[in-house]
Amino acid sequence: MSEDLAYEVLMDHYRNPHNYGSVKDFTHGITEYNPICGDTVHIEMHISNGIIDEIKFMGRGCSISQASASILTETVKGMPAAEAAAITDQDYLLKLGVSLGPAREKCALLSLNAMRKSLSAGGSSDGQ
Amino acid sequence: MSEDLAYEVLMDHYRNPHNYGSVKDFTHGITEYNPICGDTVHIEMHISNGIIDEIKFMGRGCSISQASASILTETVKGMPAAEAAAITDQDYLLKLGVSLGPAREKCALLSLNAMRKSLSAGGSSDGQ
Amino acid sequence: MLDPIRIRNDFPIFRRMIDGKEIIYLDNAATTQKPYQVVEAIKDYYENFNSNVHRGIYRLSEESTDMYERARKNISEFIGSRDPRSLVFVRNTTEALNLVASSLGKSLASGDEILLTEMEHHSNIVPWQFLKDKGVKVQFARINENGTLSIEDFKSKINQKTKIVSVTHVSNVLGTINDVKELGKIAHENGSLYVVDGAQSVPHMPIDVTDIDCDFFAFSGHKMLGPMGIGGLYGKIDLLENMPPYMGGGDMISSVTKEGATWNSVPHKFEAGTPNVADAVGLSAAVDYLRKIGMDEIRKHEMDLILYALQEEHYIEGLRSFGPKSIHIRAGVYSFNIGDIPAFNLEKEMEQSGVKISRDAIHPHDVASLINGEGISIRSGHHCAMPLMDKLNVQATARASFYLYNTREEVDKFFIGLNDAIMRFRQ
Amino acid sequence: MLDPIRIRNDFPIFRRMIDGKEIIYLDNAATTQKPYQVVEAIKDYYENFNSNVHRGIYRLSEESTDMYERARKNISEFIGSRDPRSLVFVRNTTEALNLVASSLGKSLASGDEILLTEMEHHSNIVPWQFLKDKGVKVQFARINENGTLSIEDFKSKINQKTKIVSVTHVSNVLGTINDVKELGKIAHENGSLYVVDGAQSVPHMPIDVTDIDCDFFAFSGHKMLGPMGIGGLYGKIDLLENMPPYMGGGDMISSVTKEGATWNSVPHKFEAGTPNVADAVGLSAAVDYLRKIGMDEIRKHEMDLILYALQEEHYIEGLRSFGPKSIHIRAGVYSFNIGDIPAFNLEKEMEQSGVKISRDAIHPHDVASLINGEGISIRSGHHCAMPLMDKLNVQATARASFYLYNTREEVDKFFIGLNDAIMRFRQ
Ligand SMILES: Cc1ncc(COP(=O)(O)O)c(C=O)c1O
Ligand SMILES: Cc1ncc(COP(=O)(O)O)c(C=O)c1O
Repeated sequence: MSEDLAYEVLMDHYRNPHNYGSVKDFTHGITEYNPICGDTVHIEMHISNGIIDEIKFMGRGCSISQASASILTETVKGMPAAEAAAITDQDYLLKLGVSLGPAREKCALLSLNAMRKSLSAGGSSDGQ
Repeated sequence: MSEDLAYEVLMDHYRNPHNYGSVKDFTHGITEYNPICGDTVHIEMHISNGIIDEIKFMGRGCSISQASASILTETVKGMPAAEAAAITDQDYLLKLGVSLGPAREKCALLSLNAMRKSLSAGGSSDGQ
Repeated sequence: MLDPIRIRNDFPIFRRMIDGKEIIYLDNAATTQKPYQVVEAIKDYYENFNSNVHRGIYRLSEESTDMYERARKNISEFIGSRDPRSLVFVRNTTEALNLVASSLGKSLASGDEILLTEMEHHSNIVPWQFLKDKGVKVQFARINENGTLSIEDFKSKINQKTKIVSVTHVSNVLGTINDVKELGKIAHENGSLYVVDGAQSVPHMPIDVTDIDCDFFAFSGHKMLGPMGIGGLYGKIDLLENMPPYMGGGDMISSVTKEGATWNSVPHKFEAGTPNVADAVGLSAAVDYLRKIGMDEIRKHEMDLILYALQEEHYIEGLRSFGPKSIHIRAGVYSFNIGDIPAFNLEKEMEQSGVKISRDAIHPHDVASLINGEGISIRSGHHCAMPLMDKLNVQATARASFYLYNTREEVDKFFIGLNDAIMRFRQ
Repeated sequence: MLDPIRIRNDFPIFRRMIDGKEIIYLDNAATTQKPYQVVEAIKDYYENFNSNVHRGIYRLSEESTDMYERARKNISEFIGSRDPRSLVFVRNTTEALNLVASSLGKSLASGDEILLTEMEHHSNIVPWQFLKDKGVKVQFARINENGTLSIEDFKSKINQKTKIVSVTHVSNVLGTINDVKELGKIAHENGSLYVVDGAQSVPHMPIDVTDIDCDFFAFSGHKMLGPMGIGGLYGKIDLLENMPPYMGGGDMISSVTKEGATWNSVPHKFEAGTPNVADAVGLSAAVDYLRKIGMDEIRKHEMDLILYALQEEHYIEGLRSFGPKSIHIRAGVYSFNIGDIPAFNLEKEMEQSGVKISRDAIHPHDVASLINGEGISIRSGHHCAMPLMDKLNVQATARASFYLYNTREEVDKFFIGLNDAIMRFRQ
């Protein structure tokens, strides 16, 4: 995928986010926040038998942070939680396919970090 | 007085301080201390009718600080307190007649500052 | 008239090209660029005079001490102080305000109040909030719709319990210039101590702390062409003399025993440890530079730039800018957004279940990022003023802020770049 | 072998002549000279990258942030830390120790004890004494006649109430190198937190904080060829994470509302306000310089110089030097006096009524002043260690302290100058 195309995909996710909203009876929920810029993502997942069978997000922030959250939900839905937790920053940035400066990389990784944190914290119904 | 001669006078005062000791029934007493180097002078004066009729010092420190204290006692003994209090730093440095660096000037002025402080604080028998 | 083109020649960084483009630096409220005179002063200090101050009686140390104290005198005069002892060297505004809050805070008691405003920088909020542990209350005077301080609200929140009033001279988001002299009168009539955060004023306009009659005044060197790592806290001598010290260590003591210590005289009491002599000397060179250009001239120049920006902004569709429109109470700080993007609130979001943001809105980070592609440096974010963001009901803003080396041409390029960015984003 | 003559070429200040004489700089325990590489790094930063860090998404700010964080990594590795987040940038050792004392102090209660030693610098005394207000007791482990720490006394003063042990790695007066690894074991076995003042060790020998296993480690950039205005506090991550912040303001918060604030992650939680990026970059260049020479080599070189000094001192009549004679536990710090001049004590003086000081004694200020006439810079005074002066029963000492650019020839000149000074004084 060319960089231009990747960027278009990103912008498309920003304009039309996938899986935006709330998961009924979610087992994992987290709100993450970048103190430097204020970008926020809230993620809810339903995991059973170690599989992420449902994941949705809500949030507010720049195009990169929100598009990336949308792409993340697409990526890990149906995946074993352990596999999702093992996605590295680098893997994920490669997947997004656009070269971002270090500051924007933080935006792109916000949702991934949130998901990882939530997975490693174990199940919790506290979505706040 | 040449600078060399002035320096010799100073060293002579250091080796043989004048008016070293305590004033019985002193009316003004003060201990001053240079926090940067630890040089100390303690001055006791007896003032009556506005005249410094007796002044002695004790102390410890470098040659400049102690010699200068000795010279100061010589200088102001018998002087009206108001006149002694009016001696400026510059006057006094000129009187000493040696050119000192800024750090050593502080040594030279320690006793003058002590005396001024004591005079402006008014009579006190607290020599500590 | 100040000539920004000639001034730019003194700033080596403007010779740098980024991706073939000249640097248009519009983030001066965050930090400013340095003329070669400042960097040379630091270099000269290190290469010819470097040594520790105050304690040495060899030549280098005497010279170093002399340079440090002359810097103090020069900088203190620049802000209108009559006595160099009133200037304590600190790292930056943040340290200055922490010093004041911590030291004055020691004599506050439960129920005492501190009055701030809604437009404060975190540096002038968090140090006071630390005192909440003691039961001290922190109040915020409201701002008006137009970005000015509500004097009525300020007056209504000051009372006998208000021990300290601390106010920013110029808002780093709105550009609002507060009438700090007038606020000081109100504070003093009320018997409150009065602190002014001058981080955004000293660099940009003539300052006279004696005329303002503030008790304390804080500023940062790096925002006024000076080096990072140095700033100032002005305080009235009698107050400084009666305050407990902040940090303990070398130079700030008169004597130390195993049992306890006594303090050195002001300002040394507040300068613990080896001071940053090189950067004090650098800041003094910055002050010389500013004085030569003239603070009145700098203020006029920035009035012109903000006036121009407030005219040109009308050509940008969907742009909303913040802060007062009158340039007489407005510094060269220009915050704006393209469309409204309110802060995220989970509960509200759940109710509405869906993104309710206008398609035309562009997040300030996207604005800053796109415009960076044109070589233009602006900032986006909460600008360390989150309570103000809440008040404005935005998550963040984009901000361009001007200084003496900026030009109308750059303002033009900024708006052209902004327009292009919007086009590209919406395409 | 380290070649001090070649090294000197990197230090522009040594080209300066004072009154026609070369500079013999022997005040390295106070501050060190800077190689051009350090000054150039600062200059390069200001001329090509200067901007505020962490918050900007334009190019300069990204580069600046990257340089700042790379400096953190480089410096943290230099002291043996495995994680850059463990390094908090501060102004100097004094600020580092104040930060630790203040932050840890918040959880201390009346009756708790802190154990120091008699050879501490004021920076490692006064911040702890500040906690006396809370009823915390400060204890001092005694030193032996030979200037080493009395381990027996140290052990006898550590007990269940001892919450914190804070010890200097190297004494800035005696040159004593404490066995900080061993002391740390004792502290940790006792359940105490363990702080090391590394101001005089990092510059002069290989340091591995992980091996020492200290909880905190403080140092100053200006004492290790780096710029003034920057230093470091190493802390174990889990401890730093659980400590309350020190200063409040920008960058150290996660969020701020009118009601209160939450904190950013470590190390940012402890770095309020605009950091001193330029000097962090300068210190990183100093670390590169030191690493290239090799800390083992530097230590060996200084062992040679102190060995030489301890040999040559016998030629000076009336000289008494302080500190251990074994170079294996001795850094390149050489304190001495010419004859005994005890501290002033009014009561004793009254009893004796007269000056009882040997005619041959020369006050250390006179020594430093006379020797300055030969272009030799040494220090005299209490060296910010007044309790140690009391212990040694002196008012002050003279001190020569060495670094990588000093030579045996300079030590020769120092003793010759000293001899001349004594002659001139006594004539
Ligand atoms: C052992 C020791 N600790 C602390 C300090 C304080 O260092 P700074 O003045 O850089 O804070 C010094 C140096 O003066 C020192 O020698
Ligand atoms: C109004 C105001 N106050 C305080 C500060 C804090 O300044 P510094 O980061 O230099 O401490 C700033 C700048 O960031 C500011 O704009």
